[in-house]
Amino acid sequence: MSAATSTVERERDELRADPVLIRPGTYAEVTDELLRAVLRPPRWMRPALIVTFLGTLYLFAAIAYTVTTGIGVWGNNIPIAWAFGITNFVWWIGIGHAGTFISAFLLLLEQKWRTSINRFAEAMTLFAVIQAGLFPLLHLGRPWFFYWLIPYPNTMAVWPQFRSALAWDVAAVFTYFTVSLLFWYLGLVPDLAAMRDRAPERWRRRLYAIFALGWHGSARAWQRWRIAYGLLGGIATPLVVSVHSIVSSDFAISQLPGWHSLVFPPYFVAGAIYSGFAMVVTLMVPARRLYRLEHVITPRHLDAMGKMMLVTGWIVTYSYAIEIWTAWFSGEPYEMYTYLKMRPAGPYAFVFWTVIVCNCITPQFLWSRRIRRSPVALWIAALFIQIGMWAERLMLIVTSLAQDFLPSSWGLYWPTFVDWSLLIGTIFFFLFLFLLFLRFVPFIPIAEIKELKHDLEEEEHAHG
Amino acid sequence: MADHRPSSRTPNVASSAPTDAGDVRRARSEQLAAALGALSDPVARRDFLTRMGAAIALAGLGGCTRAPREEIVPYVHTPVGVTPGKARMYATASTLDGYATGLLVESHVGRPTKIEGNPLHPASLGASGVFEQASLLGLYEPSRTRGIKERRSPTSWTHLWHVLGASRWTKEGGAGLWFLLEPTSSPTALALLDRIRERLPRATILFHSPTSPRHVWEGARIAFGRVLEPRYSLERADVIVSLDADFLGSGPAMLRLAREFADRRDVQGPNDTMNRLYVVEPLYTITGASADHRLRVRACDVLAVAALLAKELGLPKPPGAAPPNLTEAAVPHEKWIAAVARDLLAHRGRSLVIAGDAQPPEVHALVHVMNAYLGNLGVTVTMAPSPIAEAGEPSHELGRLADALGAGEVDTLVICGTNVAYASPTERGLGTLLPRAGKSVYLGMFEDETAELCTFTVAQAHPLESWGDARAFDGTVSIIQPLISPLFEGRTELDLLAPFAGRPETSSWDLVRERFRSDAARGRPAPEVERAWREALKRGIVEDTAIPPVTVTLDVPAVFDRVLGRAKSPPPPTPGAFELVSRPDPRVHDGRYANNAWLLELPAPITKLTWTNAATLSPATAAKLGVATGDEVELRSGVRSVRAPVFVVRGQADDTVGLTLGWGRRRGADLARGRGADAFALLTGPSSQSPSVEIRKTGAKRDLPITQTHHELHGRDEDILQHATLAELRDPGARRHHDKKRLALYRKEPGPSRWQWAMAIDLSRCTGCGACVVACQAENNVPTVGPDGVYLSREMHWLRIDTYAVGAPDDPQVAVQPMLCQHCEMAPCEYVCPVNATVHSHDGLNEMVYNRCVGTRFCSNNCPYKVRRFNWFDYHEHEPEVRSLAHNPDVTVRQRGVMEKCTFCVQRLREFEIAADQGRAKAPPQTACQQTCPTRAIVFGDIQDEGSLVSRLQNGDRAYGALANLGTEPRVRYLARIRNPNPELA
Amino acid sequence: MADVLIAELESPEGAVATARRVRELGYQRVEAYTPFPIADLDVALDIPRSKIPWLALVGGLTGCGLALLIQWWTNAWDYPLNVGGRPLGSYPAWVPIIFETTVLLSSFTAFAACLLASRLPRLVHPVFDLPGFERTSIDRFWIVIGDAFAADEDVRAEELATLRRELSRLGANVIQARLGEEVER
Amino acid sequence: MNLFPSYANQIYWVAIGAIGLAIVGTPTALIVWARTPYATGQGDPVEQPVKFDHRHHVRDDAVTCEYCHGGAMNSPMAGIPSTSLCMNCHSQVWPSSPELEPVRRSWFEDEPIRWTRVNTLPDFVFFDHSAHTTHGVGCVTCHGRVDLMGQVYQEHPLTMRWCLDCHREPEKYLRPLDKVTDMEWTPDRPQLELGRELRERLGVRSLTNCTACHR
Repeated sequence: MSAATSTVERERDELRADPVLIRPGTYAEVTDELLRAVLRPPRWMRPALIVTFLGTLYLFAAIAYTVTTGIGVWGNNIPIAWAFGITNFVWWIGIGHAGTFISAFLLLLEQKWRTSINRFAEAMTLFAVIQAGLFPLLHLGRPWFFYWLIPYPNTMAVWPQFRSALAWDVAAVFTYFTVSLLFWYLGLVPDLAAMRDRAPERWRRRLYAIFALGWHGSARAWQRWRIAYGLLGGIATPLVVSVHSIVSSDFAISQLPGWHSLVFPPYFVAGAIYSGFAMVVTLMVPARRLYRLEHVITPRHLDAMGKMMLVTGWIVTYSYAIEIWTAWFSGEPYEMYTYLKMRPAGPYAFVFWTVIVCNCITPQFLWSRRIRRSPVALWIAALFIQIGMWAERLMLIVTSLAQDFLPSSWGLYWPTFVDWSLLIGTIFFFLFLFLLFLRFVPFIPIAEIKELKHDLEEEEHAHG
Repeated sequence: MADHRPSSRTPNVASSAPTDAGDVRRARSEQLAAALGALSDPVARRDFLTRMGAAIALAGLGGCTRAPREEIVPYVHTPVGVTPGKARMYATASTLDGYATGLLVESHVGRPTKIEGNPLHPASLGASGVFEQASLLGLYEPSRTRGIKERRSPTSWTHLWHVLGASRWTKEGGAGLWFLLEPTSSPTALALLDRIRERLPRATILFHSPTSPRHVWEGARIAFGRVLEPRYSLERADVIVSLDADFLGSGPAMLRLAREFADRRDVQGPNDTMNRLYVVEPLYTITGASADHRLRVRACDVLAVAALLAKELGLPKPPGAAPPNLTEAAVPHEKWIAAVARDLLAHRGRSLVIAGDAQPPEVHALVHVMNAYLGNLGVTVTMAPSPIAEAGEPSHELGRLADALGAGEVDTLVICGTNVAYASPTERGLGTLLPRAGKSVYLGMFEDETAELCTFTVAQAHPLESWGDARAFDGTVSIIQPLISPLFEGRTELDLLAPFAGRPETSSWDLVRERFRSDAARGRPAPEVERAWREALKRGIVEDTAIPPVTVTLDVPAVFDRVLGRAKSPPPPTPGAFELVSRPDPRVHDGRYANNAWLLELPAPITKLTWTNAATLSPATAAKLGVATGDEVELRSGVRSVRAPVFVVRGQADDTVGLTLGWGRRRGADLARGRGADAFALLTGPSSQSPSVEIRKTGAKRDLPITQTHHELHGRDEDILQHATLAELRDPGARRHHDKKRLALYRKEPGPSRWQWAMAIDLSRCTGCGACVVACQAENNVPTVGPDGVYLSREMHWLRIDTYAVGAPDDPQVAVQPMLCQHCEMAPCEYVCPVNATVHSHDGLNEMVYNRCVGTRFCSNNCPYKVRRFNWFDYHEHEPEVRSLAHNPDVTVRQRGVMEKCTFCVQRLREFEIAADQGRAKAPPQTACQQTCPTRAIVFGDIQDEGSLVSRLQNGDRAYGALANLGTEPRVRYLARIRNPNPELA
Repeated sequence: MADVLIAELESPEGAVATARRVRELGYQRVEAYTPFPIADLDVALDIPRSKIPWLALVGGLTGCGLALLIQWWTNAWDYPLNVGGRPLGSYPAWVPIIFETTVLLSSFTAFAACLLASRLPRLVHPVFDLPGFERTSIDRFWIVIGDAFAADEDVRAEELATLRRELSRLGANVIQARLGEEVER
Repeated sequence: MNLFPSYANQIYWVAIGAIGLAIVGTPTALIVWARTPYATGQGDPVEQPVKFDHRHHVRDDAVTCEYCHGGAMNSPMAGIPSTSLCMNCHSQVWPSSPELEPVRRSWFEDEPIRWTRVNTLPDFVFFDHSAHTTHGVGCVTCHGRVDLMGQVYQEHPLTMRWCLDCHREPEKYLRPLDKVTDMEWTPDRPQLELGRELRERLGVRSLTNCTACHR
């Protein structure tokens, strides 16, 4: 028996023991079951929508206040000219990384367990990027001139300055949002067609028909779809890596101790995926329970997610360690001050220790298979990681700015009511968009699940 | 594009509405009324439009808004010499406690916009201090009182004189008529007062300022038998000992002394020499910060230090044995004092001992003896009569007025310019006694504590609105000429006194001219006098009016008598009491500037505290009391107490609490009302003894608006603030190589330009007085942000004075460093701006383009010097229209949401360039900070010109770039701070 | 209008087998409609590989060139400004935007090409009128034969019978229907 | 079963096209709009309190530009004449013309005439007239043929792009110093050749750095 066969066999055995799909029915049953969430929404949906909508209104009130009065209503100052706003931006865009990562990267690696959760994760990406996109706009002193960052022939004959990482951000965030949207939508088209063909009322069929773009599922269309989808996945994978690398450049291209660091791009990407997976778990665990989808999102999925968090958690932990070590090894007094004094023992030490506890200690529990497979335990771990990753960004931004080169200019930052409102408001807005998605769109890719079922059965037959 | 907002140029009279503003002698109340009328417009119309504009622009319709139509309002008659768009300079003077400082005032179509020192004036030498710089804002203060009021309701000048004319003193030769004036040196005022005394012989004329140098006068009387003032020649002194004298930070000759002092600190090469300064003081002052050796002792122990110093100098022993307690307090410092004495003795005739104004007369007298003994008298210090009228006379004491008021003998009280109800020790009780006058007239700028108690309030004209004259510390007369008609119908002291002198119809202009003629006319034909008058106005000084020094004879036994007499009756020590040291505040003086936002927001020199004063304590004393910075304490002296926040100052004397005067205002200073604690409440009447107070922690906390909270250098001295001793500078082995060769990725490419602007700042010269900070604020329309803004670290100063503590943690030396945009050639701020809003000019400026800025603030994050400032709100949004008249029309008023920072006064550079291009350039351009700097610590110029001073300094031995190891290639370079410590004390 | 013969199957395997068989029988205009992509059908129906990757490459190269050109023209040529002493042509700093634009345009090209090549988007399509078509997106697998009805009546009848037999043998439910004007290639 | 009638496809395509067009077209339209004379305020004669006719004063009476706008040669501001300057002539010429009533009222009541600004720059732009007029930039170059305007209007867009056009290549517009106020001057040889020579001779710098105008 060759090694290759044994690997395949082992994989198959593993799949059987730990399935990614439990007892699927017929294609029609699978379809109906997955469409049920949309066609017959659960009773909690309406109140949940109302609550999150009110929270969204609150966000827009906070935005209106900020824009009309000035960002002085935030706690920012000189030296800490960036604080919650950019922290939230980096956090949200980091969360937005898991979706595309799961969809694209795992698609390329042909990971079967990805199917059940990819749509979910992609939608999460889009909505997280929307939240993220709010902050670069809002944090501008004069947001009404945001379009000056875009090269267009204006009457001033002045152009953007492309050495700035903020100009890169515009391109990166816009591209990331657009490509994620296209990728998500392309995957969604066949399912919208299924909705069109299965919805009971004519108006609803018509509505879905408009969004299904006339999808008819011919073999030729499917081929193009497969190629295009794979292509987008292939393109999106380096894109994911590039986006957070560019976001990290907002800090890394500066010369501030604590920002000026070559390790930032990979470190940020790992952190982004880390927080993104945590967000997927945060949303998936309740959705799985509420929609009774335990046989589609199986313990195997939870287990895989837990492992991903463990791996990325270790990458992040390693990054922290290497940063501190580099600072010490460099002998550079400013770097040493920031990493060895300011962060662990300065006025914001509690942020640093929150980061260590949430991001480095929490994932160690995921070594345990039992915890990885326990939805509740995993969910709690994910929450800790979310908080930890948010605190990490706050630590990077605020502690580095608070005490830099000249002690005379050192200062402290404390968030205001508006700062908190914007953070909490975006969480509501995100949940609102997400609930809309659950309400109106098949959130588990039906066609792909059916394909998966077919593949699994085929394998079963071949080896059964 | 959609950026049309009111700026420096729209609301004011300069460009769009220069009606008759240029003619300063014309009344312009209608125009001002229009300006003031806009204040009361309850509909925030502009505000609304701005927000609408924002909303429209946000909707992506930025290009759709058209520029609004503006008006152009030309003159009806163009005044002679006025060219709209061009500034003119006028020479005038300002006074403080009666002493004049010569000024040059910039005027844009009749609107004063900037104040500079007059280089020809002996007290200015071209420099100016914080008060002079900030007085511009005082002119446009909207809360100034207006016209004439009787019990707060408007009345008329005629009515006032009708009431006064009916008084009984008119028939009784002035009996019951009392005048309380600010100390004055004005020849015209003196002439008027003489006339009043002639006409009303029984009237009483008194002078009051809480900060008059009474002890100086008295000390001279003890030593020389007559009232004299010392004049110092610091340029001749190799060794200077200050006994609690803040001669660099206060006093009528402070600007001159600072220059003279700094000129002797300027070592360019190892062969240069420098002076040595010893300072003995209780609180930390900028003079102490400039010292080579500083001894912290309680204010009441300075006498002991002086006595011990005298003893160590080997002065002939006074008759009889000195009581042991005379020098007892100084004994722990005997070694230090002995070393100082030896240094002084080694520099006979080239040394100087200076006593502080607040020290008792005995210290002054003893200092005179020491200076005479050291052969300094007549060399480094000369004695001359005071320019102040009746200096040292009883008319400078308030006691008589208090008694007379108490006895009901005052029928009419005329108070001119002195807010006596606030600015006098509360124990004197004038605050309660004033209403006992039959009627009272108060000439004041504000509806303050005194105005509240007086029958009539007459709006006082600002010096920039007044005709007058005044003498400098050395007696040189300056004519005070107005640059603008009174904005608030104000009147001068001369206007108010003239009717008493029987000259009701004579304007102050006539009085000043008349006085000038009668003085200057002695034996000269009229046209020549007229020419002299023009010359005096043009130059800002009247030639040959200085009061020459006198030869003096010292009465040593009298001095020793008084000193011993004082020692025999020491104050009984109160257990648990602390010595209260109250000095004029470096920002609000005695409270008279408490309504000036520039001064209120000016960080106090050592503490960096704004918008309040604080009870300063040494760390040991604070520990003893169990308090820390920000804790509130109650200071109690007898029955009166005040509450103040604690500020712990390292280097302050133990068991001493410092509380500056001028805070805790109750009325008439809207901006400062209730801020800080009123030290006058704790002061005791006439005693020269520091009062003792009890201190109790209240448990409350106060948020202190401080602009700098960290003063440690964390071993970064080499990078940030280089300092060395003279010996180190001279030792080639010890001399450090300041600029190491750095690896650079990019090659510097300065653009092609006739000029390459650069700056050198000499840290050996800088005293940290803060004049540059206010000058910058005035020149560049820098807004104030208020105490809350400062508390949030949002102060807007483009130029700040960084203060670092060097040396022993409990008694550190303070090193100061003006920090402003370094105009880096490899500017880190520039490459991170996504919209090209900050870029580099061909002549080496780091340009900040407000109208292009979208406010990402990345530039500030990447600025290692953190000198960029952000408009978190629209700081000009609620600015009264009259206040906006203070704006420099050559500088953009910044909108909310944009970054700003030092521009090297680019408006001045461009003006110079245009002039140079047209072949009419005069002197090379100066930045505002450079121009005002009393010590010439800031040098600006063209670095391409190898002969320029800035080139020479930048290439000198002491030059270094702050944080230059980051590769920023700053265009500002500092010259390392050099101290000259006594090797014996090192 | 054209008559088509539809073989409706319930499993992907059946669909692949049927398609293969229909092609063996020499039918050219054969199309399959399935609820999910079945790679084997491409082989069975001899569907040539799509050119979308090449188009995406062209789109990406366009984005790459465009980004480089815009950045160079605006920052180094049209308004050259001294920014922090950095060279006017700061090429390394332009890489991120060049990369992002490359990705953006190639993704967009791939997406657009995928839709346009399938004549999408649209609302109306003749195949939607075929009876029971809506189940092809759920659980039915259709093989649609467009040239089953030869022009010659006799040939047609004979061939049809063979075909029907074959299809039935393969487990298909055979439907005859009329397809509207617009026929899939 | 088709859910829509057969013509729905066309509507669908048009709708999708319209959305695409709006995404591309809106910014394009705004970019174009900002350049229209309406947006820049060009060519719109401005109503003034006095019916002052430059044609009459400049062409018929040959009053030079500097007579009234003297600051243009030596000051940042060209200046608007004071009433007294008007009255220099008009106390004798047309002393009772009803058109001149506002001028006389200003003169006798000592109230300034409130003119409306025609060539407006934003407050953050610092334009120095003398810097231009002493370096061979003619009045007409920016203000247009004021001598042919009954009511003065803004001739040029006065956008930064327009300013830069000359600041980048001043030789395209320079003229001899004695022709600065000449409204009708045309170069007697190729402008570029003349311009280059004048640029050299007058030391005209091409200033495109920001603080040349924004301070």
